[in-house]
Amino acid sequence: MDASNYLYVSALLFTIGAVGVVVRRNAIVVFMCIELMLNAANLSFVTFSRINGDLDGQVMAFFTMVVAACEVVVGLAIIVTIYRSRRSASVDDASLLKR
Amino acid sequence: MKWLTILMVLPLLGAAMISTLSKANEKAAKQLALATTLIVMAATIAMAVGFQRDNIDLQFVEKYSWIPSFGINFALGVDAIALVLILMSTILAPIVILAGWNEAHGGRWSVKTFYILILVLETMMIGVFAATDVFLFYVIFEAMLIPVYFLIGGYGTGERAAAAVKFLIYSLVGGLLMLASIIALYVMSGAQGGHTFDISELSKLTMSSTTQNLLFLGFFIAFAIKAPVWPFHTWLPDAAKAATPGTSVLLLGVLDKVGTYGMIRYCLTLFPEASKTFTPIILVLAVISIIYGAFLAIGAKDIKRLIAYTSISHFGFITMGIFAMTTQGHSGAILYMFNHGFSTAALFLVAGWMISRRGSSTIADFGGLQRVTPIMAWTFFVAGMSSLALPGLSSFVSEFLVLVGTFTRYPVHAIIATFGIVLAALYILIPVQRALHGPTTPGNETLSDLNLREKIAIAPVIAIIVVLGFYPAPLLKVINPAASHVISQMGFTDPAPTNGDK
Amino acid sequence: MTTSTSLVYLIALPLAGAALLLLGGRRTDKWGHLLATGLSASSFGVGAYQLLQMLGRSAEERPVSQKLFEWIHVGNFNVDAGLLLDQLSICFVLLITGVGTLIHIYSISYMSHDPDRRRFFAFLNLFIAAMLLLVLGDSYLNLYVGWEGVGLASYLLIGFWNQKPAYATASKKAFVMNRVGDMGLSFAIMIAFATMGTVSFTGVAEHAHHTSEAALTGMGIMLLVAAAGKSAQFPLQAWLGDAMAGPTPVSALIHAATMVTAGVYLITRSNFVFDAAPTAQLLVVIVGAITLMFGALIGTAKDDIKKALAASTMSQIGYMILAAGLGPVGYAFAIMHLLTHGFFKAGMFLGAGSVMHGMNDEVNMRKYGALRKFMPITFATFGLGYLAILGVPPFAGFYSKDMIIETAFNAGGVKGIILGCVTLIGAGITAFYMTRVIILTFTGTKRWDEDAHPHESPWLMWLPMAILAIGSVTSGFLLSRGDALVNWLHPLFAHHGEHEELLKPIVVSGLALTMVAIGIAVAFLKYSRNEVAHVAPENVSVFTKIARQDLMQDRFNEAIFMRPGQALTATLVATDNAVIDGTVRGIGQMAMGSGSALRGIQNGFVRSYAALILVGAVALVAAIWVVVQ
Amino acid sequence: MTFTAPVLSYALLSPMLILLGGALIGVLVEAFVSKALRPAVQLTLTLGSILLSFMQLWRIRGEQSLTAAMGSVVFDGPAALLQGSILIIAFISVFLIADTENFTALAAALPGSDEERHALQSGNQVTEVYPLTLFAVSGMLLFPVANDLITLFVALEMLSLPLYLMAGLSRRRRLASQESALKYFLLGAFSSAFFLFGAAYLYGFSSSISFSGIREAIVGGGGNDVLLLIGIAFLSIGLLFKVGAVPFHAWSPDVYQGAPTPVTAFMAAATKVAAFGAMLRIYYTVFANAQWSWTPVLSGIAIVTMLLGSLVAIAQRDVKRMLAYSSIAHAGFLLSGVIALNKAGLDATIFYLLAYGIATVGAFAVVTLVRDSSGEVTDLNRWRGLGKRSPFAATTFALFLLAFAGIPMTSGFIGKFSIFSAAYESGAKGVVIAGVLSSAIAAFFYIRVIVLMFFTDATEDGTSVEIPSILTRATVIIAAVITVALGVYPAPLLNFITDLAIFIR
Repeated sequence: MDASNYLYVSALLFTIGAVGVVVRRNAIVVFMCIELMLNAANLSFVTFSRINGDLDGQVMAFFTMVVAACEVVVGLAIIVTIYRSRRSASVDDASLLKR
Repeated sequence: MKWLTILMVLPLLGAAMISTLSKANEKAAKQLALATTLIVMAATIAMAVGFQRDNIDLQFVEKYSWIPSFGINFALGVDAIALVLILMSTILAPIVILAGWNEAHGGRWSVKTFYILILVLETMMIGVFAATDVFLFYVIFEAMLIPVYFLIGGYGTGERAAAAVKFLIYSLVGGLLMLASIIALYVMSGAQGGHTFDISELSKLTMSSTTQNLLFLGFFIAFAIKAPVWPFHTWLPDAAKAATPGTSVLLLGVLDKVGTYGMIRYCLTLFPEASKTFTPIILVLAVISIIYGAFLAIGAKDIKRLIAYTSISHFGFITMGIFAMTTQGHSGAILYMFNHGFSTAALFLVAGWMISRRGSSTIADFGGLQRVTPIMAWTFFVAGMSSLALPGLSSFVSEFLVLVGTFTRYPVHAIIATFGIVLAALYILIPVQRALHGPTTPGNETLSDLNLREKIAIAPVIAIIVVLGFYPAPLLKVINPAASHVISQMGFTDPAPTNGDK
Repeated sequence: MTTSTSLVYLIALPLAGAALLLLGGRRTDKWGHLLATGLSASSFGVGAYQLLQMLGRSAEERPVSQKLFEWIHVGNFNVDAGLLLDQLSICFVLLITGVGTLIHIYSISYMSHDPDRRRFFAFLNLFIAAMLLLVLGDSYLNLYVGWEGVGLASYLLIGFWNQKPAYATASKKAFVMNRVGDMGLSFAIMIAFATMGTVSFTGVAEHAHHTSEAALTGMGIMLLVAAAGKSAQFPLQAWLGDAMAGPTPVSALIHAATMVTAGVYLITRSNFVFDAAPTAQLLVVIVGAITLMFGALIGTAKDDIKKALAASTMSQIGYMILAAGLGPVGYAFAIMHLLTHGFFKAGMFLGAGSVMHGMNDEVNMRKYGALRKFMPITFATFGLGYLAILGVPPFAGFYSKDMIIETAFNAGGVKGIILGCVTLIGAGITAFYMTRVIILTFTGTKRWDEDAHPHESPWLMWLPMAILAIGSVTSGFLLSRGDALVNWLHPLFAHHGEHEELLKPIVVSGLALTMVAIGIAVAFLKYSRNEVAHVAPENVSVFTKIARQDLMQDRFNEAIFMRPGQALTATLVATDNAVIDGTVRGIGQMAMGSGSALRGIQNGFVRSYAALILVGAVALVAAIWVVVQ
Repeated sequence: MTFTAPVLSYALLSPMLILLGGALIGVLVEAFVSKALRPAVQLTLTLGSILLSFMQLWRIRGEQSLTAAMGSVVFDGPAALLQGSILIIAFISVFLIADTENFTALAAALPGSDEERHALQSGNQVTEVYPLTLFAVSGMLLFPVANDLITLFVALEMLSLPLYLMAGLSRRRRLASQESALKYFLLGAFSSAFFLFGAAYLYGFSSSISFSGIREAIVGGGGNDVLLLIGIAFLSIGLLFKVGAVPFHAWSPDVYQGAPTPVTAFMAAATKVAAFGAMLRIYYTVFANAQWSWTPVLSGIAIVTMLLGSLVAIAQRDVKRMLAYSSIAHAGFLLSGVIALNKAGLDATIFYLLAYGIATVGAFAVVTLVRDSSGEVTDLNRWRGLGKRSPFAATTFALFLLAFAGIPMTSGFIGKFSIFSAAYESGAKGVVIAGVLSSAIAAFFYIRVIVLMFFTDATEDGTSVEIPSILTRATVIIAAVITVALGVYPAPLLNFITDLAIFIR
């Protein structure tokens, strides 16, 4: 089976994620979409690693997961604080700063 | 002896000493400033004595490496043109301080700040004319704006903030255009054997005519704004109206000269071809400035604005003389720069005294001053006469040289410009009639005449105006070699008598 | 050419006087006027001395020159402050200093009550110095200095009582219209330099013959413009009438005897230009002819005695200009009339001053009358001047004016006849209006205001008048005896072949006298027989009305120059603010506007920021794609 | 199978390791030291470790052209300079951070809750900001020396994550502060996703994650250009986001305004240095040979960035937002240095980064000084007449503004000149012209602020300027002195940079 199909999948996932970030309101969901994009990137890493026949890509993928995990920690921390002080997780409510 | 550096350092020393004074001690600040400027003047004259007339090379040359990685040097040196202008600036400085003894009061900041700014400005006025390194010139050209900006905005009257901003923005825009050209020159010099900012080196650069034209414009517009040449002039009346008389004198008398000086020193030397290309357009602008400035002066209701507009007209003459490309025109223009410094100084200082006494700068508020304050009135009259270039006063020599020099190559321009002398009669005599003649208008009966300090301040100016009117030879002897050198460098020779092509 | 070291004193003495009195201030009030008079007199002394010296030398040795100092040397433009005293300028030197001194003396008494008498004398000295520089300068540029110098002095003296707004305006008007003339002079100088490379009289004289006629015509016309400005010739004549605002001695010295004749000097001095430029010369004649009629006509309608005299001055100078325009034959006569006119017109003006002095400065002749009895000396001197200007033999005018009329007729062809007739008619009209002046002022019944107590003026005033009167009796005879003046000036001008005489001199004199007689007769019929109205009657011919308004000259100038000028100024002021400054402000507004518009992007919604990034990403890829393709 | 232990050459990593060490200790201090001592200890610890790492950096600056950690980190001249700049900026920023007045006593507490009030009254001030700063700094140090995609990505996150948190720590206007944190975080993460995706495609193109490998692949050609171009594009997005270039700038005004001013100062200055450092390395070495593809696009972005930044800044009424937009404009200027792609450009950019960074810290430091009872006053209209009430604040702020405007005698002018001339030399005339033009526009609003401070009189609700803490004052003075010094006599630094700044490939 041609490996490049995985690339198409990853591109698709990435796009879905990107669009999701733009269209969804709930901060958590937005964040999930970003995670989706990261994993799309991971998928293409792995695919390329397969195509190129070396392991660097997979190593990279592992690192990405770790970093993503850290991001989750920080991200959730922020989102939770906002939620507590605003009683809402909608990113649109947080628009004091503008112009 | 490092004359030029000394000249530049002295005012700074003075400023430093003043800054140590207490705010309350205003008198000391004034006296210190006056003393400093007097010393500088003496030093300048001493230097000028040692100047070799017939040597067309730069003299008193100094050169210190400043930013080697860009090939920038702190390089100074003067030719006749620069020398004359430095002389003018340093003579005007003490006069301005003495004349405007009390004009720092009523400013936003302390008196001592005012004099610190003035002295810093003097250093820059000397440096801008003495710089022989384009980068150094640009740095001073721009940095100079800041003290003036604060002098106008901090100590001026009326719409001072707005005027200051207008002045600064105009100048900065011009400066940035010049910066673009300078960058281009710098890069080209790098491509053609070593980054440098030395004028003489840069003048050797080879560049396509298109490039040369563009770079020329970059410089010229900057200078045309400074000078100011129509249509880049609208900042001047506002600035002159808002600024204190002393500041206005330095602004119109010295700073604006940087524009016309730059045209000679940079536009002509660096871009001879482009200068030739643009000469027709520039001459037209110059003629427009002459006539236009005169008409607006006639229409002016405010005495300071009026003087500003007359200057626009005079700068038209200077620009015309520069680009007429004849020795007469050129020498005339340079002499004109010097003379204009003093005739404008006279006008502005006396006007300043009138205004400070009357508390208004509207011409209509004066009237019959000749009866109330004869000395002040007659001083103003003499200043006015020199501004309309009455023979026997200094401006006549320069103005006539410019006209005759232009006529030999561009008769039409000269003829149109000559109509300016009729308009000049109007724009001087109208305020003279309104302010000095006629019955004394209510509120003026008690005005006081000039006091001793003011007399002492104005006397040398009038003296210079009269003496140079009858005996300009000493200055011309200095100027001529430089002028004809520029002309010949441009590859021009004075048109020979045509005998009407018979 | 002989050189001298003493010429400079001619100018230096009065100049020193002016400087001293102006800078000295009130301290010099007590003796200032005496000093000024003394200096002007001593200047006359120097002049007389120079004349004696000159007489002692042969014709070609007579011109004297003195180089004072290097003035303007730039490239091939070289002008020194140099003086030239030749047969022509000596005439002027003596006229200026002589009449000048007399008028100084007169003014001592005339101005004795004026607080600013010292300043007045300072200005008089300044004028003398400037006028001498005008006639002594050895190049057009030096002349130019004197030329504007006298303009300045005239401005200061016309406006001497400038607390009266009208007077201030008059002085301004005079200066500005003179500046128009000066402009012509500077054009002439530029042309001279551009074509001949020199501006000195001798230099131009040398080059003139191998310079194109076109250039010379241009220069000539410009010189004519200058002359018109200074000498109140058509079309720049309008200022002279108003110039009477000045104190009467000023009118006598500056606006009758000396300054206004500078135009004649300029044209005669530039004979080498005009002789080589027929067109310009013709224009000179035309201007002269027009002005002489113009002035004469105005003179007939003026009730203000000074204005009447001023009009007559205008017309008399018209004669001189016309004569100068006739070329070599005319120059000498122009000068002769200039000198005689200097005497009698100055005399009459001083007379007028004396009358005003007696009548509390009343100038309206309709309020005079029968003054003969009360101021006999004034009447006598004035009368002699009257006879002189009419050209009654053997008075001065007879010699000078008849010569001009005669030469005019002999100019040849139609031109000659027209000019001859014009000059003749002019003579007639002159007779009319001068007689009118005499009748209204000295004869008839009293029409004074109550408070008028006419009395004869003190000797300080009538002495100069008397001396001038003598001059106006004798000068003509002396100057023309054995063609004295003609021969004296002869070396300066091109030699000219004898014209065929159209009319014998005697015939011309006959015609002239007839015209004069008619003029006198008409005047008598009109004014002596019937009572003169106290105020100018309104039921007069349109012609008179127009004449009273100086033939509409002011209206013309206002309509053609002043109003359009003011309109233009207003427009430019508006444009400067609206268009030029507006553009600048507009650019500022634009930046502001676009700035606030772009702020809109920053709407605060994180999702739209993300969208922006997304769009940017796509755009970036697209851009790179485009670039690569 | 033999297993060789990796050579790390710790010497070269030591600057970063020291900071990380400091950070970890800081965390422990936060946990165990009594709240009375905590601030002092944290401050000394932070400053100490920064100082130490700087000294270490100075020691090793000579040992150029060495790679560490199996070539995943490269240490060359530019690296030394950039890390040095970052450390200097960080050092003076910490002075500002030390003014705890700006930070919430208890980030976890609800805004306005009793909990918070109590924490405040009992002086129970948490100081986690110090270790966070140190983490961020170490990330910034790593960013420009990273030599493969992994390190680059890790460094990116290492410097970003602490900043996300720090942005939310403001004591006053906490909602805004938290909001800015959220925005910064979401958008940051979003952009790093693009970054990562780009990295993946570069890997796909070159079958290598090391810069040298990618570069060789580009030089060698023959790869699939589509992958390369997408890679370049997406990787660039990540970097451009960090420097705040249009259209990836939207976050910066909001975050600059919302974050505590000391943090704003720190990230505005230091992040730019780090990000541009990384950009320089990547574009000058890795992508150098693909320049035909990206220079035009980057030029376009540079131009838009300059103009938009300057234009919008005119319309701002809040000091911090105005500075934010001005920093956007400056990002544009700096980009023209990247585009130049020549030695002059490299030197110029490095000089500019340091000069601009220091001026920025100084400017924000002044902002922290201008306060009233309810904390900082950032509304420009209330800055009227500041010159009267606080000459020190007004004068220094004016100086920094003039430096931003590029007026001669200030570091800003030298920077502008050198960077524009470099760009011109590379033939990017359009960029230079746009730069000059936007400088003119920019001058307009800088001057407007100066007028506000000096030439207009204060409104009745005059802003009171609190006596600044010694440290803040020190920051301002140091920044001012350096700004002037670099403007008047920049030769030494320029020479130093010129000698040192050579990338090893």
